[in-house]
Order: sequence, then structure tokens, then C-alpha cells
Amino acid sequence: MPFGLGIAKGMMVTLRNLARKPVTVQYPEQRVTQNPRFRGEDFVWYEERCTGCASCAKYCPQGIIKIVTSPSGEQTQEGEKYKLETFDIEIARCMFCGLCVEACPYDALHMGTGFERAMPRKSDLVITVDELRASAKRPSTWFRPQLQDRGYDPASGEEVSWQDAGREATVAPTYDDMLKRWVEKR
Amino acid sequence: MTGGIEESGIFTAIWWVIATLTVAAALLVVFLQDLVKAAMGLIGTFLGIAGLFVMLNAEFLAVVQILVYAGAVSILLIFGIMMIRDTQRGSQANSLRIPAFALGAVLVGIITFVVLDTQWNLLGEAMLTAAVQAGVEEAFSDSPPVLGGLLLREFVLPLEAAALLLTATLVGAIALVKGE
Amino acid sequence: MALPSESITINLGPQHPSTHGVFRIRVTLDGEVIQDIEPIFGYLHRGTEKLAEERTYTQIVTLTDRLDYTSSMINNQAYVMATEKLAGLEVPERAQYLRVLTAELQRVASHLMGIGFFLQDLGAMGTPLMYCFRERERILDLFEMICGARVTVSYMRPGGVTQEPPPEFWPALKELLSEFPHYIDELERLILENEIVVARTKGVGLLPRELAIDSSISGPNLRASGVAWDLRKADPYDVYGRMDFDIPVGSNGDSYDRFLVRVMEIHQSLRIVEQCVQQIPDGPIRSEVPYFFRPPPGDAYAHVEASKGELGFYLVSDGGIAPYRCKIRAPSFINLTALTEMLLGWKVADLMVIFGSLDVNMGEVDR
Amino acid sequence: MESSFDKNALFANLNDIFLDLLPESLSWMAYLGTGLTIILIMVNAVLMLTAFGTYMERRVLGRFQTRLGPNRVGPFGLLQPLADLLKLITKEDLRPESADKITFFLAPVLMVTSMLVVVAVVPFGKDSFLADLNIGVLYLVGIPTIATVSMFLGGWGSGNRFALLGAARAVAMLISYEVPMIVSLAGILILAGSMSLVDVVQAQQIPFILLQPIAFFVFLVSASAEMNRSPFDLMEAESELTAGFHTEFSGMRFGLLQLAEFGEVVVTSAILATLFLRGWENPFIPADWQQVLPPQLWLIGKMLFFMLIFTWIRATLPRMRIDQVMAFAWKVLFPLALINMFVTAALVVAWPDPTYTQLWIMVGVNWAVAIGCLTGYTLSRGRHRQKPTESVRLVQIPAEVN
Repeated sequence: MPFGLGIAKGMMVTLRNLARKPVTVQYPEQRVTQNPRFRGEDFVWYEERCTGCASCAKYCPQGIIKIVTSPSGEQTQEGEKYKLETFDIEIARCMFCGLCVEACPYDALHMGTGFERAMPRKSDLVITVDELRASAKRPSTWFRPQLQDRGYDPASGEEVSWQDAGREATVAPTYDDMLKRWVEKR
Repeated sequence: MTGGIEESGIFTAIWWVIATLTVAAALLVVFLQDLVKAAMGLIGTFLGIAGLFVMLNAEFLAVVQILVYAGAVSILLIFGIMMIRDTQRGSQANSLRIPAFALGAVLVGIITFVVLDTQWNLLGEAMLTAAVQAGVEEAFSDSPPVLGGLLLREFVLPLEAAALLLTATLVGAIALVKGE
Repeated sequence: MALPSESITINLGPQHPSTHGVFRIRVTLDGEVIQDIEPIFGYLHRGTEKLAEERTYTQIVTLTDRLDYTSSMINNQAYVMATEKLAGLEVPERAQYLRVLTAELQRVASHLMGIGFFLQDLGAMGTPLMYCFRERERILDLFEMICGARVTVSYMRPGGVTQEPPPEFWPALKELLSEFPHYIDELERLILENEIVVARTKGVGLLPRELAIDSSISGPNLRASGVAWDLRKADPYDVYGRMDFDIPVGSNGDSYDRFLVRVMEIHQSLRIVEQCVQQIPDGPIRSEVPYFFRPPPGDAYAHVEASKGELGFYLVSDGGIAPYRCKIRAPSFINLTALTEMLLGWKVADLMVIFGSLDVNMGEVDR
Repeated sequence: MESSFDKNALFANLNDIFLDLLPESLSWMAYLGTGLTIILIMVNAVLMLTAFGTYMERRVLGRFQTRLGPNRVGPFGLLQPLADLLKLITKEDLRPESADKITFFLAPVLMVTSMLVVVAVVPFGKDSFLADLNIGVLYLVGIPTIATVSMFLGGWGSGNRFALLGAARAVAMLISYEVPMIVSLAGILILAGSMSLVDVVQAQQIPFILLQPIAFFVFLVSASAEMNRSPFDLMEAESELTAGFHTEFSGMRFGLLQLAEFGEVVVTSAILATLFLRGWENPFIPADWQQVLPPQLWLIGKMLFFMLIFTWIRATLPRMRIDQVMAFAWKVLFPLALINMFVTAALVVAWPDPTYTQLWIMVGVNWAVAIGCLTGYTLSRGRHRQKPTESVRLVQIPAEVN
């Protein structure tokens, strides 16, 4: 093997790559396609589905979900539903592991799709209950096979109503049902 | 030379500027305490001398001066200086100060005497024959071939002797530094 | 008369372009030659082991992502295996295949990064690094498809994995498998026989076989020193026992061998992925494990062949919902034990090469 | 001595213009004015080319790495150099406490100066150049040594140990690479019979890149070492010494150093084009043919070509180690340059005044020598050299199927 052939081969590789199309994208104008399961920062929350059980808060490894409830008087199949007064997600410390979503037995909390929430102050990095109520309902399909099975893609911009977000449309499941489905379905 | 420029004041002015700078740099070398700055002064001197060579139409010598002295020699010098721990103060207690001063004074005296005593106008009107004029112009128009001819024909023995001497020096230096 | 020269001490790091994170080496140099080194670490200490003591078993998975952040999947796998051993959990077969599949993809990604940064340390202006990252991106895309995150995956759970891959995952994986060998070939043409790379790495930073074993170095670094030791073969976990793959073993134990072993392991990992795709059965992907579970008091140690070496988790349970103690045997940390022996007498430029060839990750070293 | 006036049309024209403008008593100022004007043009041309060179280098390097490179400022990112300049100027100019004031100030200035001064002898057209020195080629290699001094001063004066190491490397390396560089040019000088760059260009009936392949290789390598480009960028090896001799420089001082560095690429490309690719003439077709492009454009085109090659090398090759770099200079490049010198000298002795056919025979002989050298070197290395990839083997352990 003549000396210098290795270098020559390497030079040819770089030369070939010169002709190749760049793989990088120009971020604000172009974006890479985001997968439906992407775990983004803007949580999607359906107040109608939430009972205020605070499973999410309990399951969060960082303890960043703060929930304050009061009795609402509204009865459901299992009993009284709670009224949510505070539902703060301090996403400055959030690591987007999705355990809160995994924990939600009523499919009320979903991961979002966004990733552009740079803020000058840490206090701005708290998603309050008002923001959760008002935000666009484009849930990520992470840990939501029912959305995925339907072929839902949050990137399409389509919003999902609270009736469609659950594993079953309206009827809240029993605990046994829930446990069974929760464990078996995955 | 097509005259004009050389006879005008600019040429002389530039010469004065370069000469002053060279002497100033040389004085810096002598008087500065900081060794590195003194070395920088030395580089300045070398560059000034190169400039003077250019003004004397000896471009070859000028470039060699820059290449060898301003480039290589001074770098090696600085390299050596850098290895000294305290370059800021230089050598303060120097017991040889007075003898050195005396020797320097004698040298300056000799040089001054030689400069004053020499009959500088060697190529005066009387001696400037047409043949000499032609030779001078040839040498000035393209000095490297002339230099090469001189070095490799007339002075080839001294050149080789110098080369041998330098090689011996080099080998000796390596032998000294490397130890066994 | 040998002239004595004065040695100088320089601090490489903690902020330095090629210490792969925040690692600090105090180097005493004689000219360019390394006389003495003192590695100093702890700049990235986050107390993972302590944090694990106040997380539930499931929540700890998220911590393991951040150990060696270039191979989160393998960390997840090691941790959940320890938990399963501790709690005596069954893992469905499909989940085991999915674990092996993702772990091998992660190994490819991690090795690509190791190779890329190694060549960056050699001074190759970022080109091989860019190529490596380009290929690694494709794997990360698959991870995003499968679990919604690219680096901090948190994909595995005690008793299985979180989610079934989406239907589009399988064709994407197939495409990747068909194109990847081509990319690796290109990378090999670019660097493997390059005279400068060979001159810079052959015979540099020798790690003799005995020293490697004595200082309990593991992973590609050990295999480059001529020891055919791979936990996937020596102590097959999950479904590695069914996989047909070879172990690249070096003969010199120099930087080049360490680097080449990684390149060759990429091919073997791709082989394993292919076999996984062929063999994977249908079935559940997670056994019934409640979110808060209390393993019986006792202890368990599980180890996997991570991309950097043997990654072990030692868990002690006191019967509560969180482990009493969690000890992590981080391969990067232990691979650094022979650093001094490997570096002494080499030049500063070799320091980067040798350190880069060890492919350590500071997230794991400092934990 | 032949004055610049006689050969240099550009100079003469400008001088005439100045003479017309100025009154008789101030005619001596015409010379000065002409010189200063041409210097101004040249310096600005070099600086503009350097600015464009940084942009091109970054774009092309980006494409080599399958990314885009700077494309935000202005159309296609063309204003990126301007943005860099603005950024560097507005940045705080820091000088470390331990730095030596004078050397720290002098280093960038000296470096830029030495880079710019070299351009003086590069002819950019048949009758247009700043100076046609009769020692032009020597000047080309002589002046850049001052850059070495400035690198050393900068590294030493920063009071930083990384910088000091970088400076020590720079000095050791650059001094050694000057030797093969100068010797490699000997072949060209023998062929051209003159040290003047104008004569060198006109002597190239066949471009010297064909006639002097070894000299081209040696010069290319030593030149990239002189400009401290990869694979010889030891003195600023960012993965080892953070930034080498310019670690402590910031703001516009850093900018000047970078300018000098990229400027050296431009200047070296110009030198390469002049010495090996017929300078301002068209590269391969005989000179008496119709000129397609104006000479200046030919020169700039060739410069861009060489800059591209430098970028290509930079994109591909890793850095060598200091001892390997030195060994390469003394054990490979220097003997090669010597061989080339002797072969060329022998050929010129054989045909003191070669015809076109004899020139082509010379090309053949030189290439044969080059290939012979490569083969010989390979054989001498190959005796102990196995294929590098053979050191790792695959160990097969059968799968235990359960």
C-alpha cells in the first residue's frame, strides 16, 4: 500500500461530502420533523378529565407540580371531584421524563409539543393553572396509545377535545378497570 | 540609478530616520535591564541594518539579514533568554563592569579613528573609469548571481572552510548539551 | 553535561476543550514531556447515589439517564435489571428484546460520539465529529420516535419498557440498518488508514493486559488490551445469550486499538439489532408492576456491558419504597484508574489522544 | 539598476498622473504618491481578499462537514466578516496582569505587518507590481520569519503557560520548516534563472507545478506549516493548548492575529499561484494565445483555487505531534527538496536552454523521480508495517441458544 493512500482516501471522502446536501436545517425557518411522541414543555391539561387526585404531583421525581384543591361538590361515579385552585408546573426544574403523564389515571395530563420557552426569569418558567386552561390542546402521544392508534399527530396542528383524549371517551373507569388497563396496555 | 529620487531630500531623510532608529535600538540593547526587551531592541537593530542594506542597493544582503539574523538568530537568542528565570532585572551584580567599560571605550576609540582616518571617496572621479562603472552597475542590477559567482569561484575555499567550521560548532554544541 | 531544565505545571481543565466535560488534570511538564499528572474530578458531582435514596424505584430511572448521558438506554437497562433482581420481577420477552435493541442502538450512538471526540482531540477540525454526529442523529431520531426524547430517554421501567414502539418505527429501523454500514464504511475510509491518525495513535498510551486487568478496566478499553471479556458473552443478560455476535479484541492495547475496537463494535451492534428485529416475538412489554412497589429487604447487584465498560448497580432495600443505598459502578470512573501509568513519559499532545481514546464521560465519573 | 519605472506600466502611468497634477517644484512627491497609492490598493486588496477568504473558508469547511456555514448576515452570509469585525472591535480589550505590555502590544502588529509586506513582490499583471525585487523569491521566505518572532513575542508576553508552550512549538517548528521551503525553491530558481518573481512567471513555459512536482509538494507542506494550518497547527492546537500562543488575546488584538493568519493563507496562495501556476498568466495553454481573463482575475482565481485546497486539507487531516512534525521536516521534506534540487540542476546542465520538447522530457523525469521517492519511502516504511487495522481481530464466542 503506497504511503499516503490513507490520506488520499480520506480526502476523497471529504470531497464527496462537499457535494452532498447539508444535513443541518436553518432553525427558525426550517424545522426538523417532530415525532408525535415528543415530550415537550407545554403540558396539555384537560380540566374536565382531572379529578385533582394529584397522582402526577406524587409521581414527579423532582416534586415540581403543585396542586391545591378544594371540594367542588360535583359528584362522579367514584365520589366527589375536587376543584383545582392551583396547578403549577415549575418547568424550570422539569426534566420532561413524563412520569406525571404516565401516572395520570384519567388521561387528564399530557406532554406538550413545544420547546421554545426561553425566559429571562426563573419565575416565568412556571406553567400556571390559567395557562394550562387556556393553552392549545395539542397533546403529545407519549404514553397515550389511544391517540397514537388513531394516527393523531400534534404537528398537524389539530386540537383534541377532552372527550377524545381519554382511553375511553366519557365514562370514568373503575379502579380495577384502570389498573388492569394501565398495566396491561403497555 | 536613474537619479532624481536619490538626489532629492527624501532619500537622505529616510536614511537619517533608519540610521537614527538603528542606533537608538542598539543603544536600547545596551542600556535596557529587561533582557527580553533588550533582545527586541536587537531585532530592531537587525531590521534597521537590513533597511540600510536596502538603501545601499544590497537587497540580497538585506533579506539574508532579516532571514538569518532578525528571524533565526534573534529567535534562538530569545529562546535562550526565556529559559532564564528572572529576565526582568537582568544581571545586576556584574564584577566585570569596569573592565568591560574600558574595553568598550577602546573599541569605540578604534572604530572612530578608523572611520575618521579612512579615505572614503574610493570611487572618486579619478578612479571611476567606464569599466568600473559598468561593473558596479552590473553588480547592482542583479546582485545574487554576482555574489554566487564570487562565493563559488573565487572564494570557494574560505566558504567551505566556514561551512566546516559551522558544522563543527554545531556538532560540538550538540555533544556538549546532550551529555553522554 | 546534560542541561537541567525547569519543569512547568499547567492546569488542563476543568474548562478545557478536550477534557470531555469538566475534568481537570494538573500536569507537570518537562518541555513537552509529561513528568507527573494529578487528575482532579468532582466538578460535575450531582449526588446521584444520594438522590436515589429519596426517589422511588421508578423515579430513579430518570436519574440514570443523566449518568453517562451519551448512553442513557444502557444505564436504564442496568438500573432496571438491578431493581428486577431485587424485587424478583418478571420481564416479558418482547420487553427484553426491545431493551437489547435500544441498548445496542445506544451503544452505536455512544461509540460514534467516542470516535468523533477522539478524532477531535487528534485535531481533525471537526469533520469526523460532524460525520459521527450526523449518523448519531439518526439513531436519536429513532429514540425520539420510540420514547419522545433523544438523550434523556427514561425508556425502561422495572418490569419492562414503557411503550411499544410506534408502527413507523420498524420501517425506519430497517432503513437505518440498510444505510448504516455504508456510513460506517465511509467513516472508516476517512480515518482508519490515515497515516497521521496511525502515526499519532499506534503504540501511544499503552495499556498492558496485566495492568488493564489489575486496575479493573472494562469495556472496549479492556478488550483493546487483548482480553476477550464482554459481559454480553460472559454473563448474558436479557436475550444476549441468543444473539450471534463477535467480540473485537485488540493486540497492542494502544490508543489505535481502543479506537478500532469501538469502530468494529459498531458493526457487531448493528448485527445484534438486525437479529433482534428478526427474532422479536409479540406479547406484552411490561409485567404488572405497581408504581410504588416495595422490594423485600435485601440487596442485589446487576451489571451490563455499557458502551464504556461494566456498568453495575448495587441496590440495598430495607423494604421501603426507595432504596436504602444505591451504589453505581461507573465504568468511566474506573477506566481512569490507570490514567497516570498510561500518561507518564508521553507528550502533551498524546495526553489528549490517550484521554480521548479512553472515552470517558464526566457525567458518569462524578455521578 | 533597472528602476521600477522601466518595467512597471502601472507605476509609470500613475506616476505620470501625479506628475500632471503636481507643480514642477513638487515633482518628487509624485514618486511618493504613486508608491503610497499602489501600497494602499494592494493592502486593501489583500485585506478584502482575506475577509472574503475567511467567509469562503467557513462556508466551504461547513460544506465539507455537510453543514451550511455562516449564512445569516447579508445575502448568503457575505457580510459575515464585517459582523466579525464589528464584534471584535466592540469587545473589551483585555490584557492579563502577568502579560508583558510591550510584547503583548507588538505581537499582533508585527504579525499583520509581516503578512502584508510580503505582497509587495507578488506581480498581479504583466506590468503591474509593487516592486520587482531581484531577490523576490528570497524575500518571500525571508520576511515571514518576522511573523515567527511576533508569535514568540505574543506567546511569551501573554504570561500564560499554554501560550508559552504554543510559542515554543511555533519557534521550533517554523525555523525548521524554513529550511526545506527555501531549498525546494532552489529548483525553481535554477529553472527560471532569476529570483525575480516577474521572471519566474515568464520563465514558466510549462507551469512549474508540472515541472517541479516535488518542489510543489514540499513548498505546499512547508507553507501550510508556516501558516500554522492543520495538520501543522500545533502552536494553536485547540484541543491541547486551548488556543496556543494567542490564548490571552482578545478583542481586536485577537482579530489582528486572525487577520494575519488568514491573510497568510491569501498571500501564500498568491505565492503558490505565482511560483507554480504561472501567476497572472492563464494556467496551461501557451502564453501567446488569446487571454480569456484579465491577468488580475487569473491571479485571483488561482489564489481561490489554492485557498480551497488549503481548506480541503484543513477539513480532512488531524494534527501531527511536535516530534513527528519536526521529523517530517528534516527526514522527509528536506531530503526531498535536496533531491529535487540536484535533479533539476542536472537537467538544466544537460539542457541549458531547453526547447519545448525537452521541457516535457524534464516533466517526465521529475515525475518519475517523485514517484520513485514515494515508492522508496513506502518500501522503507513498509518492511515493518502491517496494515494498521490488523491489530484488532474478532473473537467468536458461540451464542448459547436457550
